[in-house]
Amino acid sequence: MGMKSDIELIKDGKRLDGRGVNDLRPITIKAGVLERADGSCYVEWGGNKVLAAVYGPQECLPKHIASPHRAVLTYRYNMAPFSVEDRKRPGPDRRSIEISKISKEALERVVLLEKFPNTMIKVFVEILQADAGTRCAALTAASVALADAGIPMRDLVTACAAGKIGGEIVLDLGKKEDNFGEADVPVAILPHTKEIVLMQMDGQLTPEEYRKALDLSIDGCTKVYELQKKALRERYVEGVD
Amino acid sequence: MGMKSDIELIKDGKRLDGRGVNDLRPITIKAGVLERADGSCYVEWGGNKVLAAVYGPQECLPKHIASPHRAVLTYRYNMAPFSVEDRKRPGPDRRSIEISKISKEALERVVLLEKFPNTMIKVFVEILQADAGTRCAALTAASVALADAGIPMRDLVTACAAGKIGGEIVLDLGKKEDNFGEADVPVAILPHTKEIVLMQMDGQLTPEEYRKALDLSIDGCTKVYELQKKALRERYVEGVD
Amino acid sequence: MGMKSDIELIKDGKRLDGRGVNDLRPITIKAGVLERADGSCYVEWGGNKVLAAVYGPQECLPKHIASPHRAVLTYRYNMAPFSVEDRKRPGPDRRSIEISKISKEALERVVLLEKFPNTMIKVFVEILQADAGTRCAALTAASVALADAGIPMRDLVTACAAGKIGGEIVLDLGKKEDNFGEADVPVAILPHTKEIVLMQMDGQLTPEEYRKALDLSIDGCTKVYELQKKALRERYVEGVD
Amino acid sequence: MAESIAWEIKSDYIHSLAQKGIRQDNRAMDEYRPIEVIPNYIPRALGSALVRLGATQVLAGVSMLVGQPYPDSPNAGVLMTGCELVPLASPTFEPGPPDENSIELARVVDRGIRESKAIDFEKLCITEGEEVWMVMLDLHVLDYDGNLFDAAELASTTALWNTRIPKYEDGQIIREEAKEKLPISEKPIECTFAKIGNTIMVDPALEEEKALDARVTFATTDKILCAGQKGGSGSFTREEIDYALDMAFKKGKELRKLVKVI
Amino acid sequence: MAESIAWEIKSDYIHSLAQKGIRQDNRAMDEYRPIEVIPNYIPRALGSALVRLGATQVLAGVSMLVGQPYPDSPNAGVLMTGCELVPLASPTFEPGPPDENSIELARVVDRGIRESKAIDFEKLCITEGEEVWMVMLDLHVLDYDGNLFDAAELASTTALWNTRIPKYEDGQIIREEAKEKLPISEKPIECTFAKIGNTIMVDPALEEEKALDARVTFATTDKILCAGQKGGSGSFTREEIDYALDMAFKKGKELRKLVKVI
Amino acid sequence: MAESIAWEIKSDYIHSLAQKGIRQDNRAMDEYRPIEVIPNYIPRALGSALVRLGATQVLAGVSMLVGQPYPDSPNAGVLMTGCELVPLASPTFEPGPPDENSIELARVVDRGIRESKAIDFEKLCITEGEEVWMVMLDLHVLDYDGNLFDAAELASTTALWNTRIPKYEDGQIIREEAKEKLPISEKPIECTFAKIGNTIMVDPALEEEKALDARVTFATTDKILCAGQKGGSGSFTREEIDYALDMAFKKGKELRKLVKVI
Repeated sequence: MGMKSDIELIKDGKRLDGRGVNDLRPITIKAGVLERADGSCYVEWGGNKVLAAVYGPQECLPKHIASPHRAVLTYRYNMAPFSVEDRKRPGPDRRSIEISKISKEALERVVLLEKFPNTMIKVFVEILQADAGTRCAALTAASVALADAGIPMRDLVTACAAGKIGGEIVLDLGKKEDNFGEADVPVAILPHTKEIVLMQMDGQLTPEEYRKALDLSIDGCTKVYELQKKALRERYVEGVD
Repeated sequence: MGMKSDIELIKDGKRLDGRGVNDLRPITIKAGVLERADGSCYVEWGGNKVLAAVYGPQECLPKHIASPHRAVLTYRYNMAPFSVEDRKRPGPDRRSIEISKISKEALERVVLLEKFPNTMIKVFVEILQADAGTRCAALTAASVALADAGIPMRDLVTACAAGKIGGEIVLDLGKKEDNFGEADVPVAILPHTKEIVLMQMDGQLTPEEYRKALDLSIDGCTKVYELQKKALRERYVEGVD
Repeated sequence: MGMKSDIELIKDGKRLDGRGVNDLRPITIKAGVLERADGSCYVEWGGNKVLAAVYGPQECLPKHIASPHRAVLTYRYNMAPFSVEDRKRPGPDRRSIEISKISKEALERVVLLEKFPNTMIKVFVEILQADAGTRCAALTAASVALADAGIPMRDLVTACAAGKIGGEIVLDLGKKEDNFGEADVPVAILPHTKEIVLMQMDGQLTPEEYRKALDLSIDGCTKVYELQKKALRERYVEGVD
Repeated sequence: MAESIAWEIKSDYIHSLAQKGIRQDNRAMDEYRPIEVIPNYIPRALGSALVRLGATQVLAGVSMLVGQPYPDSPNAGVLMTGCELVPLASPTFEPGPPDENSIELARVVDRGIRESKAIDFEKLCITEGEEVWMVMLDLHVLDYDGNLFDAAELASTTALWNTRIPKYEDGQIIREEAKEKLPISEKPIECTFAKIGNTIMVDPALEEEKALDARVTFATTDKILCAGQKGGSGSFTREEIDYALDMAFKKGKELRKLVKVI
Repeated sequence: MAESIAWEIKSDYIHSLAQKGIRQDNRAMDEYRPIEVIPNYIPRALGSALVRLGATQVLAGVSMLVGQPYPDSPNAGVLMTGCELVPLASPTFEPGPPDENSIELARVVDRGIRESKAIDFEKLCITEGEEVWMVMLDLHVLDYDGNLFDAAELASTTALWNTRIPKYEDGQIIREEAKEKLPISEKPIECTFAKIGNTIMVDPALEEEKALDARVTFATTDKILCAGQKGGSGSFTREEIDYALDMAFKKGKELRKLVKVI
Repeated sequence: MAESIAWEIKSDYIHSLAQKGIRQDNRAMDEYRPIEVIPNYIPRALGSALVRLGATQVLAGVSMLVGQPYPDSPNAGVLMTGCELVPLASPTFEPGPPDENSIELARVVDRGIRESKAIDFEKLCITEGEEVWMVMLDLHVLDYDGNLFDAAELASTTALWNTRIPKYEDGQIIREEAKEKLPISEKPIECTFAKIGNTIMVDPALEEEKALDARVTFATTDKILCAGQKGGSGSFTREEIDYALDMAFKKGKELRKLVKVI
């Protein structure tokens, strides 16, 4: 956020890539793309390429973290070294650990963990190519991978960000908009109840702008949800072929 | 020890901060200063600010280090990053690990570990501001925190250093005396029996000088012991209020 | 391999140290050189000085890696910091980990692991001075140390390398031959059956050259085997003295 | 961690109280515990502050190093925020490298300060592209009785407002001559809300944290929201977020008065 | 790891099939699974390729940094090969630092490329003794269904052949202007053979890998052998090695055709 | 570690012997085990020595690097002492980073050498404030049968006295031309005493170490005490310390004769 630049991020309601303020980038979602994982999903979202895999429910290791009341859910967000311009050193950094934590908490709201006491459900997301908005793309993919793995859920989790660039509130920031924009508000909701399960904000917004961004990101989620459903439908049809 | 300097550390029997050769720096000890710990103690000793906490006796984890004959005692000496001029990187360094080891061994002499087989007693000391003599201040605080936690002990452990500056044996070196002085002898004793439970020495001393420093540090310990008792008495009185 | 240099590594069939193409460097092997280990061996091989120790069969820790069918074998190849010109930082590097893995696999072929289910046999090798060919010297020493520990084996493992320097296939590369030569083929065999249990190759060889190098290294192993037997015989004689 | 029966019972109790609009310590839902702020608690550090929030104690300390700027902002100083949840402060804190909780804490505190644009980083440039001041902000939690976010942000803002920059001459940092103040203009404050059942309450104490369904934190300056973070396995409605946002500005104004500058 | 009964039964079955000259998927002993090579799979990376070998998927990506040369080759660029067996790809992969398997994989792939002299490292020198290009080759395994060596080498060779070098000006790497190709001349290919009982088969699938007695890999260019690696607890006869070597050259020629350059 | 019954029985036995003034190997209380010192055991290292003390074997090796001096002593070389208790040497040593025992050993050995002022660090300055020699002293324990402190100090002092400084030209270290001796003047020796019951004995063997109540080490040169370290869960009386101190000077003189310079 907030790096200085002479770039005019928005002009006559059009953004650098030609989108309007309420437009998402092109999104493709495909479920069931990996052999070994119990469930998987591939998401392309603008320049983001994200792969999610789910393993479990399975034996909880190490045992001392197991719960007799519910499954333990783990979430690992990881960036491939070549996913960003400056090579990312392998292994979790502080940003990845924070994203993993809040994404896990978002999923805990929907996965029926109490159905699988003493077990573990593991979600892994790999960012293969990073544009802006990887945490939303990752969580969106993870949620489809969980469904693909047949894990019972209250609802899907759907994520999308809104932000502020050039003084306007817009949907789904791209890379340059993220670097040079004024604020970013990634949000994840349950599409049916509109409950907010993930929310972060950084940058500078008045309370009114924040409310507008929140509303816009929830709208965005609703559109992304349709693509999630479509991917699962295609997977199901493919599955019975 | 032994850094070169033109500073005259002692002149007409007076040291840089006006102390005589046998004088301690000002010391304040307060027991029971933390909510969560089972026992705690805060010590200000010259420019040192030290906080000690005790947890236990409690379940010994990992289990394989437990003993069926006695409690396992752990000691963690840690410096806050801002406690020294050049920021200390977080996490234990080699010096901290050595200090922790010998301090633990000193306390093992007094804590009635055999009363609590299969358990663990954990001592944590944080150096919030470091002058010289932090290991002695830390061990002095730890011993009070153990008493505050109600852990049965043979005696308190009391620590104090003596050293050599400007050719003379003096009590309780300050920061500059430690940097530019000739020798340092930190010592911990049991006040009742005068048993020596911790002793280190570095620098250059003749055997006679070493003996003199040892005697002086034992004298210092006796004075510090009075302040430890006072802190525990105040804590007790406060406790029954 | 393959560093550039004006050094003529071979001239009139003689190598830098005067050896012919099929000659080993001087090798000394001594079994039973350590007090604490269950079995041990010291090997000098050219400028290599290598010490191997064996512990076990003993309780397998951590327990979850134990097998009810056979002993677990571990192998740790380690270089002392002063063993190479540029001080080696302590701890395993990637090269050491790879060497340890393939050496362990070589020994698994001969040790009668199935005789000791649920246990662990640990092999440690320290490179005290490194010339070229340390992995072969290490594995040769490890095999004698296992025999010295009385661990039942199908056969010894014997290792030796061949390589290409100055256009010719030669036995047992020395340091400069390794740095400036064209290829290196370390091999380990079971002397009785000539089975190949370790083989690596790097550099550039035609298929014919590779076959020649493989044959030559197997010949070398046969010579090294005689020295292994001699060391064990001497140890036995010494043992009954 | 094995779940403790005791915590579960306490959690049920706190939920049932919340349903009746009561907190275990009888605070109002929008009431903070008593707060004490001690600037310069570590006088030899370049900046520091201790905050006591109920029994929670957080110490923030500032060190200043000279380092290279980031390639993409060659004329700007750097802020790095670290956090150690030292095991002295709680039976649940383990020694070792920062875990997800201490990383989240450090990063949320850091964002509050950074995004408020409180620090004028360009004034921390020594030589463009080569040397800049690195503001090392270290959070040291001394006693953990809940709501570390708000205590840590308050301690950090206070520590930074009381930070002096050392003299820098011939490649040497001279800490004894640290007279210049850190260039700082805003006082970002974080306010954290717990959702327990359908009740939203500010400044959750330890037992409330253990019992909460969801948590939301907003960092504000007088008129601007500069950071937000939702946590916990539960969810918020749109209305609950609205309520917390407004309350964060209101309580922020109160807490901001506690940032004393000596 | 506790040995799984299921794997043991499957292993016995694969051994008994091998004795009859059959593989579980009815492949010939010298037959690879279907191979798909997608160059530039990560278009924003300087070089990349995805290889699908049966259900195995390996993604290789190339980053270029500027760094110091090694003291003993002051005018040569540097190749560094890393490998992450990310837990997404297999239930047996654990998060954490590289284990012996991922280290062996990275090192064998690296040797194949390095020793083939495919890359002209001297052309990667920027200023002798001071600055050289560092070719960072990262292997990211996405789906592990056996024979990572061959898939990873094929992905790496393809990624490197499609790698562009960024512009470097005034100490800045300008990735947007990456037009020059990496100087590369050979296409090293690795072929891996499993020995199961007395049968040698190429391209072991996962179940075959779990059942194998010994494994041997050869990296070849058209006429030259440039790396070899034996693995596994079993052994090879001299004749078996000979057979594998000849087959490695033969299959190598076939696989080399799949290295597409865009 | 589970306490072994065998060690407890042995410990009781050693205590009862000590009460009668006897040691298990019939040594006098002030008698060392046989000592062998082999200078230049690793001829290719710049300095090295192997010490055998009974069955204990410690190898010290010296490497020399060029590095930056500490800011507070810009014209002085640097000594760094590391220690690996490699698992080859004892069933109780674990692979992995140095534990508290190896750290204590390295630091006590280091203090003995450093505080004796044996090494003239100012002669190790190459360019003030920029480049100095770094003396890397590495202790490698090969066989652990008790009293590593004394064996390691003796090996270190001998290794350093036999250390040559490489030639340094145009930023290159030329190890082949290492003719100059390390500037060293004193021969610090450490003597370690075990207290078992009320008996003080020098040079504890392994079983005595396991049985000891307390341990004290003094590092001395001819007339000067330069380091001291008490260890163990027991305590010393003032008189016991006095006795050990005098004995450390006496035995130090004997051991010093073993420091051979080739």
